[in-house]
Amino acid sequence: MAAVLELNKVCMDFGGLRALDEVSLRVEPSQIVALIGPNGAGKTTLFNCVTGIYDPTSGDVLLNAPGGESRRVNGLKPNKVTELGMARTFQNIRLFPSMTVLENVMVGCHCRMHASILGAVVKGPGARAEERRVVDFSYELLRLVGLTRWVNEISSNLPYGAQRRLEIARAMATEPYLVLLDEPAAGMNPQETDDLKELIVRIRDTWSKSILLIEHDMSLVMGISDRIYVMEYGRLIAEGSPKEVSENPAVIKAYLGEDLDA
Amino acid sequence: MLGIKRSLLVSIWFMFLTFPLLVIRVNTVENTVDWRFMNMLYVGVGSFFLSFVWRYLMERRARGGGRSGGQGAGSVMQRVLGEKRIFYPIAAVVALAALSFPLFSDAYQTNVMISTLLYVMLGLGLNIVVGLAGLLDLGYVAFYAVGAYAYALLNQHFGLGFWTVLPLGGLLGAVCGVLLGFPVLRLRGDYLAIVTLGFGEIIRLVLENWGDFTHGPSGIANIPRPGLFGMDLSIHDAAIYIYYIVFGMVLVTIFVVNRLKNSRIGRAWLALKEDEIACQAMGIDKAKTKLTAFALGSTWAGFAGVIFAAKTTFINPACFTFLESALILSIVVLGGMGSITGVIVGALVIVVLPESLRDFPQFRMLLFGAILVLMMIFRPQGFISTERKKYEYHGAADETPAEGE
Amino acid sequence: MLELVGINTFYGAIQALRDVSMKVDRGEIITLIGANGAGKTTTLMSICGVVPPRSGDILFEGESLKGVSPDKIVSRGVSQAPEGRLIFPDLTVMENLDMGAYLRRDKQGVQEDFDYVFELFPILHQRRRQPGGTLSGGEQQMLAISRALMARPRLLLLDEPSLGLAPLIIRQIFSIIEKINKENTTTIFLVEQNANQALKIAHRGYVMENGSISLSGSSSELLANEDVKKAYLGM
Amino acid sequence: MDYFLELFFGGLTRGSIYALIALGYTMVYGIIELINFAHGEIYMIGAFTGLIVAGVLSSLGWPILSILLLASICAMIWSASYGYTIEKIAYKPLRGAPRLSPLISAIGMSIFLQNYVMLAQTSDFLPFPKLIPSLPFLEGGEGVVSTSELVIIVVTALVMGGLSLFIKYTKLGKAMRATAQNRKMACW
Amino acid sequence: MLVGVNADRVISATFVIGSALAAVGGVLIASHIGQINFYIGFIAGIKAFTAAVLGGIGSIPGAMLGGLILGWTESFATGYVSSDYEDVFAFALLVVILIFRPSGILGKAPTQKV
Repeated sequence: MAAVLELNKVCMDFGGLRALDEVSLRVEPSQIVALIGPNGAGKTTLFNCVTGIYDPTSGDVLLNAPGGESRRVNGLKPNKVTELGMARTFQNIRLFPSMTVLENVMVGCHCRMHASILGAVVKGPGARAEERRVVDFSYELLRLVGLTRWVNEISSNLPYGAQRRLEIARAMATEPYLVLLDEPAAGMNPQETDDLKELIVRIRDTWSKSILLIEHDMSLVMGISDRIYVMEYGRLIAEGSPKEVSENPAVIKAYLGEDLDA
Repeated sequence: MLGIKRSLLVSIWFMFLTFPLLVIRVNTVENTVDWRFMNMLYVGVGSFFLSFVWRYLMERRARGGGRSGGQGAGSVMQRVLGEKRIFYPIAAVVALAALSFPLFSDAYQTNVMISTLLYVMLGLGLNIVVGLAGLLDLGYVAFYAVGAYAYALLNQHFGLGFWTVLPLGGLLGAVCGVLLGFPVLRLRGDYLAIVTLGFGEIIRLVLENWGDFTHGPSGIANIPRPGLFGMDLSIHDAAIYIYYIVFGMVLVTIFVVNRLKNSRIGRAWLALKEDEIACQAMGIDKAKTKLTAFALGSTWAGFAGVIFAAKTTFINPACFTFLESALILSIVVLGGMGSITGVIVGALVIVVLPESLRDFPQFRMLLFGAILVLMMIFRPQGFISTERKKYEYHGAADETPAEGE
Repeated sequence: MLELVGINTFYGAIQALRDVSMKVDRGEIITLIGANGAGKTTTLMSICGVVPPRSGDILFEGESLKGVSPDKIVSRGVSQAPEGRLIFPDLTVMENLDMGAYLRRDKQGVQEDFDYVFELFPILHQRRRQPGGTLSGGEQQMLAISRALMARPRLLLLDEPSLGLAPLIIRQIFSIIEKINKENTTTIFLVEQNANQALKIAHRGYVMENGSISLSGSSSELLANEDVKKAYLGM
Repeated sequence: MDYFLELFFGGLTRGSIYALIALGYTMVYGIIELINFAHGEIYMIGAFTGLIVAGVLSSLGWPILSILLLASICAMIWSASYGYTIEKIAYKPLRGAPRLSPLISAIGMSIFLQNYVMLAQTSDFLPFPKLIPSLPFLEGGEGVVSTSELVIIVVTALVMGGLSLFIKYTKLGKAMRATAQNRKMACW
Repeated sequence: MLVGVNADRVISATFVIGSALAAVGGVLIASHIGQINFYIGFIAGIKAFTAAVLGGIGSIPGAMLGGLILGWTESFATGYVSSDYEDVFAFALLVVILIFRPSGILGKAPTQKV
């Protein structure tokens, strides 16, 4: 089976600084792939290259819809990439703060909706049905992440952990086959992290989505990942199953903290 | 004690500050100097007391700070507006009052109300651009001018009537909106503001200087009022007729804006305003969304322009200065960005209040400027902050049991 | 020297620190470790007055820092090398260092500190006329530390000095941190994610989780602690 | 060619003045990313203050050059005070507010100041005394460039040079550059 | 904070210096042109802002360069084309520059942090 996301020797330069150096990675369908590495290693830059916020200096980013066509997405606009079926969350939460929880998710449905200006004004049966479908679908997603209590609450009033989950629901609303999560557990307490772990697994298993995530919480990463890539200074230094990675001396040295020559 | 000392300092500072401009008046031709020390006294005493008020308000603001809108003074209003059982009857009463208004008032009052309603239209139009999509447009009046000149010129050269030009004016407004919107899409918020301001000035200057086509600064007179089945209407009757036309247009506008606001497109606008990057990550085309906002906003300015030309029967470039744009903007801001009711309240305040302050016309703009500043500091969300629609779940009835957390 | 007494800090409605209490004695290196988003940087921001705590108190040399503005706190002897090496990219190295000494009037002392800093980091002397933005990551970190030293602080706050740096350079920087601590008895408050490295040079450490202190003790105790090992040392 | 030169110097004069005012915009924007819409009004207040001081002094019969000097100095003092006060009232409370808020506040300030000057002084055009004397030896230049144009160009050049040195070498100047580059760090 | 610069004071200083410079401009130009009015600030302000944006807002050499370019554009446009459209040229220049170089001639493109 083809990988849903494939990076071939992607490089990204900022001025003279090489933030990504020939990074190649693959995300297989219905897999959870984690990207770990010290702060500043280039993980978020990689996300930005994949989602169209940056245009990589060289290399290919290929997006292969399951059972569909394969597209090279370098240099496409972020909204185009989302339309093709990839959604993301952000390291620092970027919700639409003054909109309600449900509306946040409904915005996510935007690119799968068709109502035109005229349709929105006249609100014929088609537009009405679509609107209804979207409300229901959004509600469904909120149930998935456990936020139905707060449907009509202004999103900035939610607790931190709930905002993170809302971001995931919003990303899911774009009906992606690949979800990119940028440090979803940051700032969560162990209980919340456990819930999140379960949620991510559920997204993979029941919704059969592929997930690429950046995370520092090792218990989360080691617990759920099918495959882990480790980055340092913009380069991949290791890849493999959680077990392989956690035993890899280079990884331990660079990231996990066991200083070998100490 | 400390407060008095501080206020004294403030008072001295302001007396110093206003000393040359308020106290001295020179006549450079006759070489005489006029000293007005009374003014200094007023400033000193006034600023002394106002500084207490200022400090009190600042303290209150700091205490209420950190909490976002919705709370505080506006909450009663908010609740009234949120509650349908209260809101609908009030709206009905207001609408009835507005409907019967011309029957009980003289031509002057009707005219003031026509202006108010025109500003409501303009405010609602600009509200799409600024309040919903978050694009600060300081040249909105340009589209208003396009509408007005469209009617005046098309009527003069081709004899087209009001009802023919009304949709054309809207269309022309939209076209100009897209024409302006297209090149400036890449600009950031405040750059956009300045370019739109420049655009507004360009339009006005062209109108002023392209004498052969627009009759220059002297403007175009004798623009016909809208006809009613060929009947000859007295000036007063014509005013009433226009009043109802505008009233109808306002209703249409409210309907359209309301529908748009809670639609796919309205949500995209809001999302764009709140966070551009997240908005794009949701698959929303930034350029398209901005353009629709521009186009729709300027359509309404075009409509309003046509009606304005028909109402005053005389237009010239001086009707379309930057001040007019600022006025419309402040209606949106004062009312509360994004809120329809807010715009109506804002228009009433901006148009009717100064009219009732006719005895102090010279202070009108002074106060107006001060109010803009004070509003931004003490009530940035406007009179009425946006209320978001609450949705109900229509799906299967298997309501989830208690959620986690 | 520095004491945090049950501080609670908020960003708007979000509580970032819950009842945090800590103590830093003169001449110590104290490290604060914890995951991303645990509140480490917020703690620093609270100490230097940028995000003042809503309740609780911070005492520096016995005096409360409540309501003291950030620049006054610097002039009392607390300075910081911020996370992500926020140096001034268009200012030269010399100018960057000058900014560090912004509040000082003693020309003689400033000159001495220039010499001291250049002795610590000879590379900066070579690059003194270059804009800060053209330096490498490690050099920028050195510049950030030097700039903080130019205020001649009695308490030096370091926020993730190892961020994004190569192990060799990290080791170099950490050994200089130790040197600074020993030579001028500058007290150092070190915030780190790289717990292993930090605990090696620190005398004592605090572990932060979700905005509150979950563990504290001497470095060797923490290094031996099973939970710490698991959560932060990846063992 | 003369016509070209005349336009050249005319443009240079104009451009110098624009540049002088533009510096205020650019410096403020560089530091707090605010379009200080009221800056044009500060310039206008400067001109009015200059006029008032010149009027008072010339009614007392002072020599013209001292009038020019004093009028400029007073204009600078008062404009600076206005600038300072405006920042404290209309912009400082709005730090950290959404981007549009300070801009609207600035527009309000601009409208306020315009009308304040109009009410305090007049809405008519006021003749401004010729403070820069025409030096005879230049008048032979066939109208290509006037003394006042030359004075404007030279003064502007001097002021700009001074400002550049100030920004580059003084402590405050460096602090300004630092703040502009990294506000979050240099201050709050 | 971190380096002890009091930002409020720097900001105030910026306003003070900028305002004083504008005042010099005001007195000089008023005496050159020979008349003033309460409205002169508006147009001059917008023009100067245009100049600042032209040169790249935030950049001091940019403001000087922008001012000169704008001054010459206006002067030559008035001299060789028509004096009626002086301001139109200025604004049109602004719009065109911003479209092709959104951060002005000497300005730096803002970096987007995600």
